[in-house]
Amino acid sequence: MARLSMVEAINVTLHELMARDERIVVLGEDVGKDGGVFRATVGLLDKFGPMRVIDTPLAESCIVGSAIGMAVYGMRPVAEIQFEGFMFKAYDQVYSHASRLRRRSQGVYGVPLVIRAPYGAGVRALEHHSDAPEALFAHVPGLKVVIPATPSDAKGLLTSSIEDPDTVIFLEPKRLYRLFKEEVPEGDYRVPLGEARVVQEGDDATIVTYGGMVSVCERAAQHVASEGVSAEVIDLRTVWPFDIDAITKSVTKTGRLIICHEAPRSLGVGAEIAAQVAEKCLLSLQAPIVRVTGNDVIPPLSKLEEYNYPDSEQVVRAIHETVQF
Amino acid sequence: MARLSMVEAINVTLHELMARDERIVVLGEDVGKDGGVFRATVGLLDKFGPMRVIDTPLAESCIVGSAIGMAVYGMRPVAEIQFEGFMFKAYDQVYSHASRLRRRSQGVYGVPLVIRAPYGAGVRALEHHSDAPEALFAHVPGLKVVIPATPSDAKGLLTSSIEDPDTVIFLEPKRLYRLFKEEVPEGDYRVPLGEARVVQEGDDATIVTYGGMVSVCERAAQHVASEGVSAEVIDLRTVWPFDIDAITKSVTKTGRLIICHEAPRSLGVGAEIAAQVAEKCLLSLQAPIVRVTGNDVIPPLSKLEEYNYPDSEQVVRAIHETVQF
Amino acid sequence: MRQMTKEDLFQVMDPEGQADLAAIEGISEADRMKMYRLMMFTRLWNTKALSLQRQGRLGTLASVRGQEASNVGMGLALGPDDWFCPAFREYGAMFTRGAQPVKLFQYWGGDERGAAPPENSHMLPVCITVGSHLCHAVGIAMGAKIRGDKIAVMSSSGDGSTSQGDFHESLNFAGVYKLPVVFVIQNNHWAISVPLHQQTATETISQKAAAYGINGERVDGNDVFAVYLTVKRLLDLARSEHKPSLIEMVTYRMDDHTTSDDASRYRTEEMIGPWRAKDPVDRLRKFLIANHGWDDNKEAELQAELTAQVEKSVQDYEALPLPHPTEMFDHMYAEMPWHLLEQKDRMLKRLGETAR
Amino acid sequence: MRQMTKEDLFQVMDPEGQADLAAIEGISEADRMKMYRLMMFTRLWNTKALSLQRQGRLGTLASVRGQEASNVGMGLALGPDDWFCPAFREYGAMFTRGAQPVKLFQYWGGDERGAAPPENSHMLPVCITVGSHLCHAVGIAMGAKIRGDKIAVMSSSGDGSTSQGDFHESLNFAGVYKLPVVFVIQNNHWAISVPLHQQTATETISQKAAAYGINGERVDGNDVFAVYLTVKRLLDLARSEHKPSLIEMVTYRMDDHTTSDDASRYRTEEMIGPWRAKDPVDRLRKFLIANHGWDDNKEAELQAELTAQVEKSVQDYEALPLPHPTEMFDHMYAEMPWHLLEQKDRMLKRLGETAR
Ligand SMILES: Cc1ncc(C[n+]2csc(CCOP(=O)(O)OP(=O)(O)O)c2C)c(N)n1
Ligand SMILES: Cc1ncc(C[n+]2csc(CCOP(=O)(O)OP(=O)(O)O)c2C)c(N)n1
Ligand SMILES: [Mg+2]
Ligand SMILES: [Mg+2]
Repeated sequence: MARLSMVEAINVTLHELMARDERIVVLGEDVGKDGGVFRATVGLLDKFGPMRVIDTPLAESCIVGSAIGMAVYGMRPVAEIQFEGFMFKAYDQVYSHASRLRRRSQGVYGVPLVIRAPYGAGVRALEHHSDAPEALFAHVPGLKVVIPATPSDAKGLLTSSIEDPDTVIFLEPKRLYRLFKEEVPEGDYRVPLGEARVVQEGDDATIVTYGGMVSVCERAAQHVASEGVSAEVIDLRTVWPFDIDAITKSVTKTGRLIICHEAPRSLGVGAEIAAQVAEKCLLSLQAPIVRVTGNDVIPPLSKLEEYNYPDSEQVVRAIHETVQF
Repeated sequence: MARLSMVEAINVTLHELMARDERIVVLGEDVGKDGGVFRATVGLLDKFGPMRVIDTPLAESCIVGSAIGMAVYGMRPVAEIQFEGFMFKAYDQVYSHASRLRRRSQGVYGVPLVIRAPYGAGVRALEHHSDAPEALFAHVPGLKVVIPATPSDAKGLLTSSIEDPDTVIFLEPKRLYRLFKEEVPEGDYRVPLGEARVVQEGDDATIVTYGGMVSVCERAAQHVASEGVSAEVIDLRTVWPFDIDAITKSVTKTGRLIICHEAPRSLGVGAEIAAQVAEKCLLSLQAPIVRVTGNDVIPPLSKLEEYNYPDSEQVVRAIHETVQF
Repeated sequence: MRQMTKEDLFQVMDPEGQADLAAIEGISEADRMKMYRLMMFTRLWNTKALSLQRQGRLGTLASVRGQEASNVGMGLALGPDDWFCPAFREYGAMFTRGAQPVKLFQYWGGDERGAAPPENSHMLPVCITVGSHLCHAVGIAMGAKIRGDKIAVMSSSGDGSTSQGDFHESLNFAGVYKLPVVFVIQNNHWAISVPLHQQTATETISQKAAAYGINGERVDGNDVFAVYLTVKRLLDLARSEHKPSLIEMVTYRMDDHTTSDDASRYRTEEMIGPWRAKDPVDRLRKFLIANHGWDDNKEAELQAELTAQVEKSVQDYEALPLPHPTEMFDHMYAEMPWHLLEQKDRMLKRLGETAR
Repeated sequence: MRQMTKEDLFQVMDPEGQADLAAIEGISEADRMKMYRLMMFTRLWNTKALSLQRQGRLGTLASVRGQEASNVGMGLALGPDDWFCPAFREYGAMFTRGAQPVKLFQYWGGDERGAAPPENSHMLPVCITVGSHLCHAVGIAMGAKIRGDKIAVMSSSGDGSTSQGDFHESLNFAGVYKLPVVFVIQNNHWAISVPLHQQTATETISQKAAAYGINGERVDGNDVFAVYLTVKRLLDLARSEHKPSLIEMVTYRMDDHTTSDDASRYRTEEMIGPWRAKDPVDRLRKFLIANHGWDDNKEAELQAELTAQVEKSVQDYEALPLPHPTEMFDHMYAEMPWHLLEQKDRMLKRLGETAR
């Protein structure tokens, strides 16, 4: 095993998968010669050549649209959108085609496509470079949305996403790209889609989170542990369709639910989690469901960036609130 | 007062508003000579000429993008997207600009833009002609989303939307376009944005709904009334930001909540309503929150269309479920 | 490079059916008959479909009348391994790729199961969001080039589609990567009520190729031979030299946009008139009469045979069992996730059925 | 119509500063000095900004070095009532419209309040999503035409933007409606690591105008006179005859794409070399020396004056109070709705403050 950062893990995974599956093709702006603005695709062009590592013109709709065509043709395209904020130029291709061609063709064609994009705030970036739009994909019937929180998960989830027969929106929290390294399994390694990870077990409250907020929630859980409060932290990993059993099992046990994501609060993934719990285990609930989330604003530039997304203190406060309710 | 269908009410409203406000411009595919595929803009070209009633090339992104420019320039553009399923070609313009230019310019420019689109299922239409994508706009910070349920509301809400200083996504349920007529107030008539309408008062359960589902829920409420169950029906009218007070007030009174929309269930507007209630009035809840919604599928073509969206029977069943819980 | 003008129009057979025989030498008599047969079948199927729609037995649908030559000509020009990406008004081309008439009725009748492309047809299903499938054609061509497969890809879309961003991005990709792709534009002069000159300020559509460094050609779309020869030549060029093309088929939409439309609101009989004389089916018939001994008897026989085929497909269509309501959950994913299983289950309960 | 080739390049002043004096007759000495002053100011501000960024005192930012002539020339060509829609690398043009250096520091330093366009500048804020603001330019031009206002609108964007669907849709609208709009393309030969020939298969960008029935021109973007004269002429044409244009400014991005980029990964010194000799600021200086008695003393004086201005703006920038965290809720809507009030309130609680 090697100690890798998340972006290194992604790079290694692409190298390994492309070496063993000829159908895999990487395309996007600056993914070739430049190796990607975050270096996620570095070295691929040299290794696999310009037929499989494709620098594209500046046109997101056709990056995704042509990847759909390749997928239909039997390739396994991995399209990179340079920043999540530019995915909307390709939104029609995702909404109208990637998610629909399997059904529209009655299963004759599938769209085994992965759309990777750096995701979220935390790197003091420009406008459109700090968004968290996962809900806008999760709401679209036919899509899957994955957001890893660790380098190992990045490898295991990316592998499963590329092998998945359907379109996966794979969002990579920028703030985690280089935040820490960990031992990442070498060679074949899969984390199945749809399975959450219990980051930390606990009995008094459930915290459901994902992506860049996992470590924030972990820290909060550690903090309250010192006060004798035992919080269970669940990392969804697959944001949609999420692991409903993991959620309901935990909430049934703890009776309290805190949801944490950096995306805008209203109609976010947290809303669906809350709705599911309010439907499936209302009677277990001993306190109102609390969401700790980003605000319904344009993610602020660097000067205010940190004020918009949740920090451990807020999560701690939310735990207190529900536990003391 | 004249008896008008919803599409007639919209047409009359556009006529009246354009006559009294020179800044209003209508643009879109086939809105001029043809009068719109649903006849919503019929007569406008003859009355106001091609400078204010603009048949556009087949290019949704530039329809919305140019409308943004006009709005910045001081006009009051009303852009029509021919069907809701084609709004995604313009999604980037909505997400990245219409919703953001006010803040990006620090209030120097606003985008007083209305994007009208026929919305939802129920007219036995083709693919992309029966979608219900309101959640994909409601989740975007900076937007407002309005869906009328009656001809009078269509007039009052469209007037308020056009006069609103910010961008409003105005979705018109196709199934209601010609379903019924009613007396519509003549001349100046406004329904304020953000205010729900209590369609029917009741004490035993709250049904929150909007658009084409309002009459479905009304019928259900009438049905259970005969069984001695009194259901309160709330029509949101402004789907986002919705009238939170109307919802919490009613749920606090009834203790039971049913949410009904035709849009896909997961991460829909219903999820946010449920989350708000689970946060703000959990203790009032005497039963799990029930959502009666469309499925997370591509809206089926005519042969199965009616099976996808909620009908009164399902709503009745949901009322029974919650009341008997 | 000179810019195309309206005067550039490749034609080998005039409206009277008089053809440049040398030019069409490579098209065998059998192929000419096949063209006629398919064009006639398309017209008869289309006529029937319109009448079923009026009777409420089919849903909204776009008539292809007037565009049979550009449809059939381009379809027949494709090789068996080539790919085809249609828009929504391409029944004629779809028939050349083995589309089943009954399936088309099924689809336009409101049952998705009819959309399944035939096995090995290398054909995408209908695309309704105008212009967006051009990107898919580009992607298929990229796949073919990457794999070294000697195939070409053809898309078809309308004059209206040339205004879409996806048209532009697709042609640009094709130029940059030198892809084996041919973009056929059915210039039928209308996008619903919008006439061509309000769609673009250019004189021709083919001249737009100049913006992408690709080949642009302009063809009489009502001359099936000109269509076939041009498309075949450019598909060959795509296949063998990876040279992409944009082909403008100059034709006309003879009917309303769809059955939901009333074209009299925006176009006059005078506008259509000149095009009646250019009818593609009549034109080919005149040619066959003059050159291949076609006559009224043969015509009657063919029409009877094809009409019977169409009628049979109507019967088959109407005998199809309705889809089960839970069919809407099929093929949403390769494997159905929990939330759809839950929703399917709820649907079954609503129907009073138990899990299937 | 003949198609543009690489040989078409409008230039009135060569890299040695030798100019066609007749051609620039209409540009007064004062205007020439103004150009130099603004170009020099842009260069100094830009250099300072890059160094502040390296010191962590500014965020990511895109250098405009090498493009000062195309920036200042086009900016000065605008009339006071004309509108300007910039991308993100247009500091020079923005200065001509009254942009405050301190505000630009503030914005690129991570404080949105710096993005507010100056009063009556008729300038949109920076647009980062490549190509999308061309639609806004179109809309402003539509508004002006509808109202009968005699103004023109100019957008500026990079060679990379020409691949975007919005570029296409915008130019098509401009052609169809005959709008008073000029689309300026800063062809600096790179879109991050992607060189022009991988962006498009056309020889020039200006030839793309042919796809829209509009006017296309190709200008030496490092020749401020050529830039100014062409843009002015075409803005006049837009204003007076509603004729839209696409102008390709042939220039070069001398620095990394942004401060986050390392161009050595994809381009060599040999590629940049030839462009050093074409430097737009040096070129104009040589011209002024030869024609207007410019000398080292005057140069030193000007540099000292402008450097002091830049330094002052740095001081002002760094003295600016930090935005209050709740500033992020401002201007989301004209009137703050309940959910934002609630979130703002939560933020205040988090900060230990009470409602403001
Ligand atoms: C993106 C999109 N916008 C709008 C529509 C509605 N619509 C259906 S067909 C059509 C006109 C298409 O014109 P053209 O491309 O010329 O094809 P034709 O109908 O003439 O075959 C329109 C506007 C659509 N299907 N897709
Ligand atoms: C829609 C979109 N996609 C991607 C990006 C990321 N990005 C920023 S600048 C740039 C290259 C722009 O090239 P060009 O248009 O030539 O302008 P230049 O940077 O050369 O001034 C890219 C890809 C973006 N800002 N917007
Ligand atoms: Mg057409
Ligand atoms: Mg560039």
